Amino acid sequence: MIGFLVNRLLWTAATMWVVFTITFFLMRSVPGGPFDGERKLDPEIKRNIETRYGTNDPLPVQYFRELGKVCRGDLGPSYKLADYTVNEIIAQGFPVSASLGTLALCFAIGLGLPVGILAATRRGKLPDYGSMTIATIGMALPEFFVAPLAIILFVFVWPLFPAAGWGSWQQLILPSVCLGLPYAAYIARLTRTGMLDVLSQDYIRTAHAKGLAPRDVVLRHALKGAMLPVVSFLGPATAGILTGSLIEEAIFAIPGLGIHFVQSAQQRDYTLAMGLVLLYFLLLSLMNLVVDVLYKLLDPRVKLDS
Amino acid sequence: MPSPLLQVENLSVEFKTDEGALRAVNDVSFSVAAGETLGLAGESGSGKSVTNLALLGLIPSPPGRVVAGRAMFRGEDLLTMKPDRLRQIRGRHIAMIFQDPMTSLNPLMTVADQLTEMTRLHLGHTARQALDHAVMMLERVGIPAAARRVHDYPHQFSGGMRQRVMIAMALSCKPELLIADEPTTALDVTIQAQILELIRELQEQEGTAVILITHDLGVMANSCRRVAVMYAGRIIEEAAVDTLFYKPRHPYTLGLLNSRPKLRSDGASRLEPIPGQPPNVALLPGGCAFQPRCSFAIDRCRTDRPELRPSPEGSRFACHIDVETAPTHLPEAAEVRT
Amino acid sequence: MSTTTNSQAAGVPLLEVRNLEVHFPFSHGPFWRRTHGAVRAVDGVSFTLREGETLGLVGESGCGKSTTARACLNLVHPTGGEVLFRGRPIQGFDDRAMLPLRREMQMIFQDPFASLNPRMTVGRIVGEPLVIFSDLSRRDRELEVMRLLELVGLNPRFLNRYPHEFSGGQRQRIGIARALAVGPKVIFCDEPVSALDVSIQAQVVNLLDDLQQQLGLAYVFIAHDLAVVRHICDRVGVMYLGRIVEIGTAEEIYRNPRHPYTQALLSAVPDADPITERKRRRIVLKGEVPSPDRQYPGCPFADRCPIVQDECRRSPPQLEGIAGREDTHRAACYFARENLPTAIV
Amino acid sequence: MPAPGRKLLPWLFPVFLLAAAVWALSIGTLPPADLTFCNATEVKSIDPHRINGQPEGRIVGALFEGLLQRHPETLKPIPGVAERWEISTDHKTYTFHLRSNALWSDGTPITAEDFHYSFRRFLLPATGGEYSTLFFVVKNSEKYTKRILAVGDPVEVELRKPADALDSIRGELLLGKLLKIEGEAPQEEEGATSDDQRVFVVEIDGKQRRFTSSKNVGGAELCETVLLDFREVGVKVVGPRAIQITLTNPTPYFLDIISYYPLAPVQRACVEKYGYPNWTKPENIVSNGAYRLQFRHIRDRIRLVKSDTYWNRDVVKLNTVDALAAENLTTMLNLYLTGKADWITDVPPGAKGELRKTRPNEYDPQPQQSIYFYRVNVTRKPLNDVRVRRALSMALDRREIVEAGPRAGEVPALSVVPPGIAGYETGLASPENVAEAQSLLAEAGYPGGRGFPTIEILYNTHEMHRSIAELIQSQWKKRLGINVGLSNQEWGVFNSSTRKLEYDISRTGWIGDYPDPNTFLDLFVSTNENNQTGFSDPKYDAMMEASGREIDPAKRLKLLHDAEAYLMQQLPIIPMFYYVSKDMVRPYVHGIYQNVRDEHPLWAMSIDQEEKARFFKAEGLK
Repeated sequence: MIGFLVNRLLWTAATMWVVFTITFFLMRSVPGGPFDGERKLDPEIKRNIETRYGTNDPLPVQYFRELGKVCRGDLGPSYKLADYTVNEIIAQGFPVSASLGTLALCFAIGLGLPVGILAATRRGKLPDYGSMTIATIGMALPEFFVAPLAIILFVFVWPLFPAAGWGSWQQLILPSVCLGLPYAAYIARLTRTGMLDVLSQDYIRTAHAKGLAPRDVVLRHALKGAMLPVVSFLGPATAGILTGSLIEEAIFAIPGLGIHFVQSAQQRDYTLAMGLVLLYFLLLSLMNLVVDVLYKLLDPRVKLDS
Repeated sequence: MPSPLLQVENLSVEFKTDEGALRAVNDVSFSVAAGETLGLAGESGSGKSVTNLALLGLIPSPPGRVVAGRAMFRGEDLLTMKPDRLRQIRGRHIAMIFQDPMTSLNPLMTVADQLTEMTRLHLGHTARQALDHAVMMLERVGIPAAARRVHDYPHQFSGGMRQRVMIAMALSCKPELLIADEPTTALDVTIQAQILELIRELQEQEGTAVILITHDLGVMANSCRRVAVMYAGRIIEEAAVDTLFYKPRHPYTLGLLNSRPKLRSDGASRLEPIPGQPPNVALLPGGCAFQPRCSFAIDRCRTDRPELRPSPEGSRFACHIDVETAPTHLPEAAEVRT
Repeated sequence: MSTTTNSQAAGVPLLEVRNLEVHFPFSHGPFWRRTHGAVRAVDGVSFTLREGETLGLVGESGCGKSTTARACLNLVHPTGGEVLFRGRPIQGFDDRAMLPLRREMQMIFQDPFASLNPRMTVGRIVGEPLVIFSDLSRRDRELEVMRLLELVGLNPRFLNRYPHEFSGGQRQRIGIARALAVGPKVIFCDEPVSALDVSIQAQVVNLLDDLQQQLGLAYVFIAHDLAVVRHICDRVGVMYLGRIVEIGTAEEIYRNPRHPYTQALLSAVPDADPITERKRRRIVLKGEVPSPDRQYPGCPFADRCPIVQDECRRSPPQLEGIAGREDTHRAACYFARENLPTAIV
Repeated sequence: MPAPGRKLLPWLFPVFLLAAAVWALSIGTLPPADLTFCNATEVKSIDPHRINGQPEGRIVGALFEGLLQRHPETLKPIPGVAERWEISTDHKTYTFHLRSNALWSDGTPITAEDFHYSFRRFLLPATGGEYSTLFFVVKNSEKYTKRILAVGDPVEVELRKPADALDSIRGELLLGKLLKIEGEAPQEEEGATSDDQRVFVVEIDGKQRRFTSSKNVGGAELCETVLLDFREVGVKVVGPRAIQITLTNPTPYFLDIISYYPLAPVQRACVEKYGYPNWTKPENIVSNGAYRLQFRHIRDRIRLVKSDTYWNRDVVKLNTVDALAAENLTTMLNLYLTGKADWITDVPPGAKGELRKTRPNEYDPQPQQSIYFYRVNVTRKPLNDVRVRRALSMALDRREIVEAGPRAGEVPALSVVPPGIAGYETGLASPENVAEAQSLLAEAGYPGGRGFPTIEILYNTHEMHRSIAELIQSQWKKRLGINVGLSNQEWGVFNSSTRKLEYDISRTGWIGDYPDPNTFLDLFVSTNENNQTGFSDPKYDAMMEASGREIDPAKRLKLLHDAEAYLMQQLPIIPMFYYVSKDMVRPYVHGIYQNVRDEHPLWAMSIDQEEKARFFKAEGLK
């Protein structure tokens, strides 16, 4: 186990380095720099700014300087939100995105799992067809459709929740539900498929032959196995959802990281974009690690080998 | 004559398929006395497993459905019983073990969990009692270091050990009837011998009746007192084991015996296979289901389905002819091919 | 070529396997993988196969019988030893160099369904080797496929059907036809009948018998069903933990097994004869087949052997001829030559 | 024994979810501010010297106050920290007298020295102030910022400071005389600028020393920078509370510039103690405006509280103000409609028409000093022919464009300078005239559009720009018979293409920096970086030059008018429309006035609580 963790962390570090390198050169290979706005700056003033941030040094110099800083955990100043370092922006935005994402996941799991189980145990009956049709629609509907719809319904027609903002529990409900809905739909489908797969196993027949009640068979014998595909989906999904959603955050004015992902790329905010990319891949690696460990805990047959 | 432990009468099971209803078990009757071992032989698709799953209401439904019959167990009909009552019987009074111990044990639960949940459910054991009982059962089926290994997962056991665990689980509530569905097919011969021996020992100690489902004539000869042979969903012959092996009455039984190479023969003689292919139960011919492959078949076999009838040896068989005297002829070549 | 006939005349066997080893190393470690050990799937197997002969390989699951066959065909890469076909070593052959040898050696598998592509017609499945190995026209290929189907007892009109339309026995016939398409000299049969119903097994066994007669094939026949092996094989090798512990003519092995493992194995097989079954005495082996990832200093069977002695644990016994029958019967046991009671009645 | 983790797992999972939910919900609720407005984006910075955007201006304008400020309604310069000022007769020297009761938020008085420091910081190259060009009207300031040095100039050499020194502290300064410059000034490049490898030979205290700022040059002392001696720049302290600014040319709009927010002062002690950006943190910042910074939550809100040290604190009515960073226009409108925002600075395009009809007293767009126009690449054929450019302009139906594109009552434009600058008459381009346009095109050799090559309109990816471009495409096709392609590019790429003149026709917008025609007309002088059309006309350059020298305001405006009229004949750009204001304000908010620059100082605002309560009741809001 320790060896496994050490190995995975080493691999994560190697991955992060590769991601850093690709991101570094990719960002600088597209036209436009962080200080090119609509108004063109006087070249001397631009030079002054670039000197300030060191973006006019030769690329290798910049590369090793940035790499060194990243290794020390310093992501540098943001070029576009100039009063903040990237560390500060992430420190403020990540908890917001993460708590929204966590709530959305709670909602997605809390809804998707029971629905999936219900659909599987009532296979071919109305609850199955009904929920799976809704789930398919739920997956297909884009967020920028669902969220405004939810706002019209629950803010204006039936004023239950505030329209946007961050700070009170009422403000969390709509965005987390909207964010979680497609995940709930996906989890429901995965759970159903996983459940059906498990329910057709011989050991489920054994469980029935032992005289267990159907509820016990499903919850004690089948659920764990049915969770495996859900768990492997949730790994990368969690990394994605925790780092924020552009659309939900924009529509609900939530001060998370999602918008930064797009804007830092558009505005060539190299350091912020780099910080976010690294954060995402770090989370992704960690989540995959968590998934592997969970897998091991759920399924004793799994060997944690690299 | 004491009433049998289990009396199955005219059991029929159908499966809904795309091609219509498929009668996997057709008018099957047999009985098992307490402490007895009944062999249920037949090839894949002959309905032997479905028969036994039907008894415990374990046929996946849909598409499966019991369409007729009774199965009297201790004065109650298993087939019409309320689900709650049937669950009290399952595991407690009738237990099952299956062919593949790897897939029949839940890979995600420890052996302890899988053993104790039965005794806690049926015998009202406390957690402590149940665990002690589980260890005791594992010791009885010959698992070394049972107190430690009870906390292992199925994959940590070898195939033979897993089947021992299955047996320990099946017998942990001292059921009156054990249904063993191909319990040794997936095992090596050396392990098979151990398992068969174990079942026999436990059966003798507990007085459990066993229905042993197998396609292996050797296993049958080794373990059963009485054997029923199934073909295409029906019992076509039922006899004491010696009668069946030395005086088979049905051409199919005879064919099975002849097509087996003998371990102790010199190997030079040519095998006598049953020609043709196993029947598709959905597309049975009229008359006797075995008739297209039967080398004794006469015209009547094509039209009349033979009913089970008694033989002088005390067995029952379903054939119009007498294999000892009837002339044989090979079915047409074209039929062999299809 | 005359040299070939000469060498045959000189007694060069069709296939000779010398000290074949297949070890699967397992390893782990961060970045730098260190080899911690190896699964010794095949651990020094030697045998010969003559033209037209059937050699059986028996043993419990995991004893290395299938891996031996695959290694002979280079389907897994041997880690040691030699395989000689008509006296020529084939080790180290890459896939290209193996091509001509694939014409000579073919394999059929246990599960005929799994080994047939469900999206190809029987005609294509059987004809595929012909595309690779022959320059027949499409029409001639079709005729050849029909001839092959006829040969294995299938209706040639089934050319355009798909595997799922056939029963298990018929699928195995298709597999055999495919193997025969290139006109091989040796067929490795890996449990060819164990997935089949009893009534069908005999058909396929007879078919294999007939084909051997007609085409002069040699078989390496791998099975755990000792009765079938007895029936079809001229010689039998008994494998345990990747080694052959006893080898000889079928007659010798079954009538007069000398290795305690062979004896136990044979005694465990239930016979379809209730009276014999009631009378027989079994040698019940303790425990199960140990893991093949360990190296044993002595006899690998020592832990389960009913007659084990101290010296068995010190150094491994080699295959040696049984006194008086050196040519036809060899066993790897220090006590094989002693007159031990056999379990078989 | 079994692994305990596995047994606990089914329980851990729901517990984890519950804990996460509790954690997410445990964020405290804020009491609402007196006034909440949507600032439309997260501000880039609140350091006055580093910013250039309108959202930043709203915050910095509240936090800092310059020498002068602008009247909320008329935008005329009014006293700020300076209570009075004198202008020399040649209109080149301004002397500002600071009021004695002007205090920093830490209670210390604001001195002339503070402004001297601030202006110097603003101009210092290392600050990288994007707006420092505004201050280039001040004598020698451009030379200082851009390091334009000539032999014989007095210079200041900033020595290397320790690596860990805060960037706001300057290294030791040596003053001397420049004797020689070795090496070439670095050339402008696309992308990153190159290293300045010049070596400056300076006489200091009678000794010759060689300095360079490049690590790649040997044989010279390494320094931070060599600049013109700041004493040469026209900023001088002439008393504890008097500062004098000298200009290169008489600049009539100088008071408009000096009242602009980037020229606000920062406190030296604060800046040098914490350094940038730490001095801008709420716990560190010292400001001098009507408001103090209470906190900043990135992309959420900035909270401002009334400053109790502000000299004019009695006029400040609102105690707390929240500036929300919400960017999505629909979200802003939702916040407004649900009573969570009292003032939004933009509305969704799709709702503009409806809002103008249904809420005319809340949303009433007025023309602004900003314009939407197309740049024409005059270096490419056939656009180098002025007849073609005029044909293109005259063939446009701008009313249709305004109604189909931005849809907020924007005003069709035939000039570069938007109307509304007092005393200025715009120089107009020829109005729509399709027949004339066709004949011009025929004259240029493309009768009925025949032989006219396909030209392409480039725009940055945006719905509105696309719909406008499509409309123009069809108008030109229909009226002139020419084929026009469309091409959109992502913002950064778009800017780069435009800058490199890799386009035929490219869309742009421009907002005036100060209320004077110069802020628009100066763009098209040959040397202006934002010209970006390839237009280089000595006559136009000369006209602009002349206007810069003119002291008399009326004459100057006339010169500018002539220049614009000439520009509108040459048409290196095609004006499309003037933007209108986008603010939507609740009627109970007072002190927000319509003006052409959409500037609304917070200190002038107030909320009528009774009116608000009535309004909320009527609207059914809580």
